[in-house]
Amino acid sequence: MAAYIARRIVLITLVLVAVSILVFAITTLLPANVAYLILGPFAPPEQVRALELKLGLNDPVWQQYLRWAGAFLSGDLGESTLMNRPIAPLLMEALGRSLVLTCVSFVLIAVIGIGLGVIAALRHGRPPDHTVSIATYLGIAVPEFFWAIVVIVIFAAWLGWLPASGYEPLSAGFAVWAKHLIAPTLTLVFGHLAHVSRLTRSSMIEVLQSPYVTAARAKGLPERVVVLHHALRNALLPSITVLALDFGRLMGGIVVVETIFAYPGLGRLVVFSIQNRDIPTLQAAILVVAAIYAFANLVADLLYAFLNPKIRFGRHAA
Amino acid sequence: MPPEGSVFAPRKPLSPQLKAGLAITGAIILLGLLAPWIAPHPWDTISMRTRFLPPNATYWLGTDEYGRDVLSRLLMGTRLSLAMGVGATAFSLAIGVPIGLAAGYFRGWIDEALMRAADVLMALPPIMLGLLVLAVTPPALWKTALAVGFVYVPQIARLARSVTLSLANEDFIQAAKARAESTSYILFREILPNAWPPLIVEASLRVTYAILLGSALSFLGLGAQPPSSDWGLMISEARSFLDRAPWIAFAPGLAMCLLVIGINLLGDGARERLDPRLKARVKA
Amino acid sequence: MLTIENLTVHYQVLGGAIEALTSVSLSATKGSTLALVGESGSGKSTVALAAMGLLPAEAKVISGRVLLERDDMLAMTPAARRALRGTRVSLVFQDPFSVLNPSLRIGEQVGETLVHHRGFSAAQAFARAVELLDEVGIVNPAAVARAYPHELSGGMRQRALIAGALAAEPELLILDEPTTALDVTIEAQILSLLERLRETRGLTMLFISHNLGVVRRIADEVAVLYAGEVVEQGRTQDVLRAPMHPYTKGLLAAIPRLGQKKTHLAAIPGRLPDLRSPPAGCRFQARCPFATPASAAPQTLLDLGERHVRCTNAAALRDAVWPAATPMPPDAARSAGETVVDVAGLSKSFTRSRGLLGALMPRLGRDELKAVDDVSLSIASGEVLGLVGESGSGKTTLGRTILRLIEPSAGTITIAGETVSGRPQRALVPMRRVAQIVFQNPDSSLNPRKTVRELLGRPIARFGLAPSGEIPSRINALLDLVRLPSHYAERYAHQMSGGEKQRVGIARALATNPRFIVCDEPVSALDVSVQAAIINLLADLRDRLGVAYLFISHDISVVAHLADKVAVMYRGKIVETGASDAIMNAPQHPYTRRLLDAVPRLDDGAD
Amino acid sequence: MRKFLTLLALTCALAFVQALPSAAQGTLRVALGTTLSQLDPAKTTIGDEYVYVHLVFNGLSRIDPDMTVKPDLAESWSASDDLKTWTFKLRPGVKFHHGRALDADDVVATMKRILDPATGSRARTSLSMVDNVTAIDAQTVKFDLNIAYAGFADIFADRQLRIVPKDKLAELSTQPIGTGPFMFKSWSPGDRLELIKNPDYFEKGAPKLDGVTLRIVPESAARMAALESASVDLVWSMPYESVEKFKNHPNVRIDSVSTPTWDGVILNNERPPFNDVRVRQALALTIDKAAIVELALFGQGAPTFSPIPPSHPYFNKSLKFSPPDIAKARKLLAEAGYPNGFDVPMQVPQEREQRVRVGVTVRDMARAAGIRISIERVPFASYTANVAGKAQMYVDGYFARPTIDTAIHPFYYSQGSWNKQLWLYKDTRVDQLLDEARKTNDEAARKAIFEKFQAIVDETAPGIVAYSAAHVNGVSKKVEGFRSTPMQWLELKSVSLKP
Repeated sequence: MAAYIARRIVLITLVLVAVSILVFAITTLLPANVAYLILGPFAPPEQVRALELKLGLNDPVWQQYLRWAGAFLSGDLGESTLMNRPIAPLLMEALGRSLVLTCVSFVLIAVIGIGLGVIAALRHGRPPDHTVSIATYLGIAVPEFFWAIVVIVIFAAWLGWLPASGYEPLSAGFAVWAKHLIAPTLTLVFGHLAHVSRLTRSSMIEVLQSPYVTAARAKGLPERVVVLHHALRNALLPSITVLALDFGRLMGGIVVVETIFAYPGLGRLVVFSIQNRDIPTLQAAILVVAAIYAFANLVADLLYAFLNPKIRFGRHAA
Repeated sequence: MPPEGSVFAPRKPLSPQLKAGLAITGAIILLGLLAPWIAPHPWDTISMRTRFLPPNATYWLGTDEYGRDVLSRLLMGTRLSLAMGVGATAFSLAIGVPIGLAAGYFRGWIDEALMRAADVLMALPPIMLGLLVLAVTPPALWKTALAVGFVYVPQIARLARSVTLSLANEDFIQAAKARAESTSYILFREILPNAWPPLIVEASLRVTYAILLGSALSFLGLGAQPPSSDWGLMISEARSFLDRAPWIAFAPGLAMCLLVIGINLLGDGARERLDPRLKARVKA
Repeated sequence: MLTIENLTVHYQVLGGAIEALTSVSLSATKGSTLALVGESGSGKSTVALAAMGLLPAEAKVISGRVLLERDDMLAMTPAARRALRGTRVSLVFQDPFSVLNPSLRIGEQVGETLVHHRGFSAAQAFARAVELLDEVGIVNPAAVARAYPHELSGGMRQRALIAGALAAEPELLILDEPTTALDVTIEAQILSLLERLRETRGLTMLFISHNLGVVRRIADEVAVLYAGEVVEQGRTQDVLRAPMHPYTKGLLAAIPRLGQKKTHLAAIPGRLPDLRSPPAGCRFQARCPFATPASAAPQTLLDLGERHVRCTNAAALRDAVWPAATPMPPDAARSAGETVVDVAGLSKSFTRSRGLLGALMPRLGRDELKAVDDVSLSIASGEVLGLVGESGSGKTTLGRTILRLIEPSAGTITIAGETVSGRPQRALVPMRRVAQIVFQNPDSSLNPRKTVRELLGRPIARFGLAPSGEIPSRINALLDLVRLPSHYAERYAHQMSGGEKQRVGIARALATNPRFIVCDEPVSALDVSVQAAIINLLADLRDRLGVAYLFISHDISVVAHLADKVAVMYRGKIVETGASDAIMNAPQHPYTRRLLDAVPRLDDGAD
Repeated sequence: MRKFLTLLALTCALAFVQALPSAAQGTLRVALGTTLSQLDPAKTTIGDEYVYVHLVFNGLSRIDPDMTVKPDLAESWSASDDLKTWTFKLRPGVKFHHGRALDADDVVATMKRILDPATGSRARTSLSMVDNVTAIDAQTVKFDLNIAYAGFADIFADRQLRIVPKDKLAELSTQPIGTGPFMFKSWSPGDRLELIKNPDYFEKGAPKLDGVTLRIVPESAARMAALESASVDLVWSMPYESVEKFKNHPNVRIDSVSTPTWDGVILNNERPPFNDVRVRQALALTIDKAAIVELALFGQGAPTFSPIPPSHPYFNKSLKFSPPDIAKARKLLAEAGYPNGFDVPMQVPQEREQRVRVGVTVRDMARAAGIRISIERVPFASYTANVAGKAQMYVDGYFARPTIDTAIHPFYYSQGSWNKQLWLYKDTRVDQLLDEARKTNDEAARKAIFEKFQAIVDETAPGIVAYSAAHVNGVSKKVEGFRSTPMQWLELKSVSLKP
């Protein structure tokens, strides 16, 4: 098991290195001149050239990459060309807020999605099943930004129950903090329920038809035991993989949702730095997202292994 | 577990799910194809006098902030949304399927290399990867389609790989090897025809992902450009008027909803019909 | 103890209903074993599920009662039925690999009926489970109780399942093909266990099987099921020795028996009727050589004293013999010709490297498995070498390694005078023409997207064996050779039955005019009646074309029937080889003897 | 489960109760649409940044909402007769937020910094006439100009020229310090900028508020919802499409002012096809400016010929907005060698909705004459880098300038600093007129000059200046004493909040 985790961490590191190269490569293609961006549009050309030289922007790309990677590894994430501030604290702040948003949404997605999936499977082909299907389809059938606006118009403008946007730190009080989370969370959850619930539904249906569930029924076990003890556990295994993917999707979902709800997290930072060609910030932010994504997958795999004795104990036959 | 009946059973009738999916998707495709002929008004001509009209006998779905007919725009936009979804998916199939075939068939280091490369692309949420790719060039709808297609290449490749892996163990592949068939014959004549059904099912669902991702990118300013009547752009432009003229946003919103649900029904229904045990999508 | 009366079950499917069981009546007296025999599609598993009240939602009981003593399982409330399951009647399923919950410990699964029916605590139940595992002959039961299903072998899983079925001390045990998935030696052990348990616990058993040999060993009474109807029922010994219903006669005639070889097996032509609209008269009528106009009328189960037979003509047919198939006349005089295949010192070991990291860091674990270990053999033209062994012995690997479908680790292979080991794959084209393969699973061996014409035409075109204009006639000739009508050329795999698909597989192998064919378990996926026809076909082709076979099978009776020479394989090595008769009659190696002893026989055999 | 629900209900209830008093007494909450990318006033470029600059910093002079120039940090000023030497006397007793008193060296340091090309301030061009700046004594600063410039003192009201402390230059982008009514407290990029009252502000009694919070809310629907639900008190530069909605709102009023701020289609006068005046005229002939005002601004503005707004005394009332003449436009195009029209891309700034609408409208109008425009949305942030002064045709707009000269001269003078970033327009008649205007102090003469100027640019059409837009703020009725200013920053010195 330890060897497995070690192997996975080495792989993740390799993937992250490759992602950093990819991101670096794409960002060097961006139609923007870093020196120009730092100095502003009114800087004279000779100044721009001098700074380019100083920053090594005329060096071969791989040299630039190594320099950047080296600094990154030593904890120096560089300075935002646009905001003239060190990136690290900026990023950490945004990351913290995004993690709160994604984790709360994720837990809700997992609990509600699995719950709905199980209900639909148990009532397979009957009204509750169809209701769940339609509701979750609606969530994925319309882009998140549409629902986000609907949430704003209904809950903030018409009903006035929720703040329309923004973020309040926890120091402003738990209730205020929580209230600002509700609308973006609602949007994210609604937009991401379908995958988990549909998968849970189909794997639950399949497991309920599996020979070992028939065998459990043949033993005369109460239906509650059959469903919860025998079926659910195995039915959840594929859901875990999908939940990990969903965590990644959430990291994508925050791009739109944070932009609309003016939630100052990682997603907005990415959009902002792309739109403003703030390349050092962009590189750092994207890498952080990739790392979170990768580790979410690792956690899912470990959880999967933990719940699945076949992987947990290897293949040695007694 | 009903016993196997005669092998000459008549073809299974279509499930209601599949019928509904076919009807919805077919109707939308048909409307999209006929749009230039059936659209009642020009889709992009500004008219000062007809702004913000609610749905009425002349403008069935009302008019927008430029006085343009929402129904005509919606119909013309059908083509763009479908082209976006289908184009992106075709691109990801064209790239992803050969990669998946190669990885699944050759195994070994080719597999490792291709799948790790896929991991790299999959380490970023699709929308961020799309943003990055599109930030490099001036926006255009076809570029968005390509970018969205590119983003989904690894997932298609993974699915093609897992299908290929299971097919490569089938005895008919051994039979082909036993008559010294070339690798390309085995890949494209023996494996690919059998890999299509799950791939097509998956691809049909990808079309909806592509439409949604494309519209999200449109929303962020990359992709369709005004006065295009791409659904995503329509929704995103109309959102400022949601409380004043909700029909402008709801018409494309509902249309997109219908299309996505139709395609999903179609894909799910087709999957169950083709092979009830097919669960490759989960792994993809 | 168990009485099934007039049970009729339909399955609702899209476009109609399948009449899975029609007026089935059975009874097993206390302490006896009733066997239910039938081929696939006969409805025997439905009987088991119906008896437990576990029919799936799409099944509908049209009529009938299932009485446990005097309690009707079908009429009682679900709760009452659930209370009976596991306590008075238990079910042991066919496939021990999928019946155990993969994520629960064996001990828990064995003991859980005690928790829910007998009020045991989890710990008490677990302790009792260890005792039960011990009772069913599991060594180190305490450790096994803590294990998960995937850590056990098939035989151990089946024992654990039996232990679980017995936990709450039921009176009736229903066993649905309990040994089908197991190797023959394991099967023998499980049968012994069941016999012992029946005596020690006084169990009543309903034993469902397709294997008449197994049934003969374990059952007092046997009921033969065909197309959802009981066609014959009586004392096991009587039915097997003197079958009265034509179907039973055919079934018995189709089974190859150790010690009775060289004659053609009888085969039952045709296939099951469509159960969506079964014929009104005798359901076997279309396949029956004894059918008379009276067969078209509805048949009832005639009571002939000790025996019940569903055939109007039963009395008249009491002594009739199922007609034997006529062999094909050989084309050329069969002579032990020159050696076609010669294999010396062949080995194949598999190393499991672990992906990219495994390649980077080879020390991070590699398993080595010797699947084929220093094997030598030779086959002459027109000769059949039977290769016997249990699962995992390396039979299939050996067959494929000889054809270079798997790359050998060591050894030389010579086919038709050409050394094929050590050559690059692209230099193997000549060998590929002369050496072909027939596979076990007809579903997997035919590309489902191709018609028979494409399947058979491709090898001919690939090797340029005929100008394209002649290919259609060659395909017709091939279909004729495997006794399929020529219109089958336009069919896809899913439009044919298992036996027909296997014929196409054979025709495909023959398309290149090979001199050597590896037959890799070609009949083990088929029902007995179909199996006989394929064996006959293979024998005919050998005689007619002088092809050499490596005939791989786990079924010693089949091998003994067809093979000239036999090689017994055990853990990658060939432990004994020799003339077929010699090995069957005087096995030398202890493993061969164990194998032969374990085979369930239909009669007492020659020895 | 019940426990959980109770807890949830409790949490929600608490949230609502707390929401009301969270409108902290005396702190005005303002919603802005775009995040600030610069805190250093010399480097600011966008309106949202100017809002902050105006609250934290002062210039030597200031422009009040009635567009009159008043002394601010300078108590008074005087010019030499040749209008080439200007002396400013600083207001005594002004303190920076860190407690140090303002002196002449701060002014010199501020100006030198802006004049240093390395700073990269866009205001450097505004000071291009300055040869030298020196501190005469602690309270007096002298500017030596290389040309005569009558409106020199007015320039200092502009946004980037605000005075910063010489000892805190390095911290300007992180911990900015000024002399303004509000002091910087904290900045969370993309989220909010918090300002608190400057108790030592030199105008007695000001400010009245305890502080100002600038919230960044890019999504306009969210800004509107926030205003409606009273989670902000003021939406700066309200989107024009939302004005309608608040016309009769119980808690919100619309505060609108007409401004010299203009939007228009910029044509590159040096690149084909718009290097040909006939093509530019043809395009102009397709345009219906009144319709653009209606479609792009929902009526919140007025058509104009140049950056001089119709409300300005210099506006040329004798010129007419002629209705579109497609036949003539086609004829001109044919003469210029485009009988079948032509295709041209047009960039529009993605986040500026009304400018996108200008683009869509112009596209539709120009189509009639065969000018086929394809629109490309570009992030506003990359506009200056990739579009301005380079593209053939794009939509842009400019905020009000302190004076007519600063609003016209840099944009239309052939060597003008903005001209190079814009349409690269060159007309000797215009150059002469603008030179003349700078030397003239006589109002009537200046009016005549600028009326003539408007006629020339209307005829030669360097671009389509579509309208002067109104500046609209959505204001909660709790806010007292607020008035929108044509300069489009926020005057909050005398604003207070009703409890």
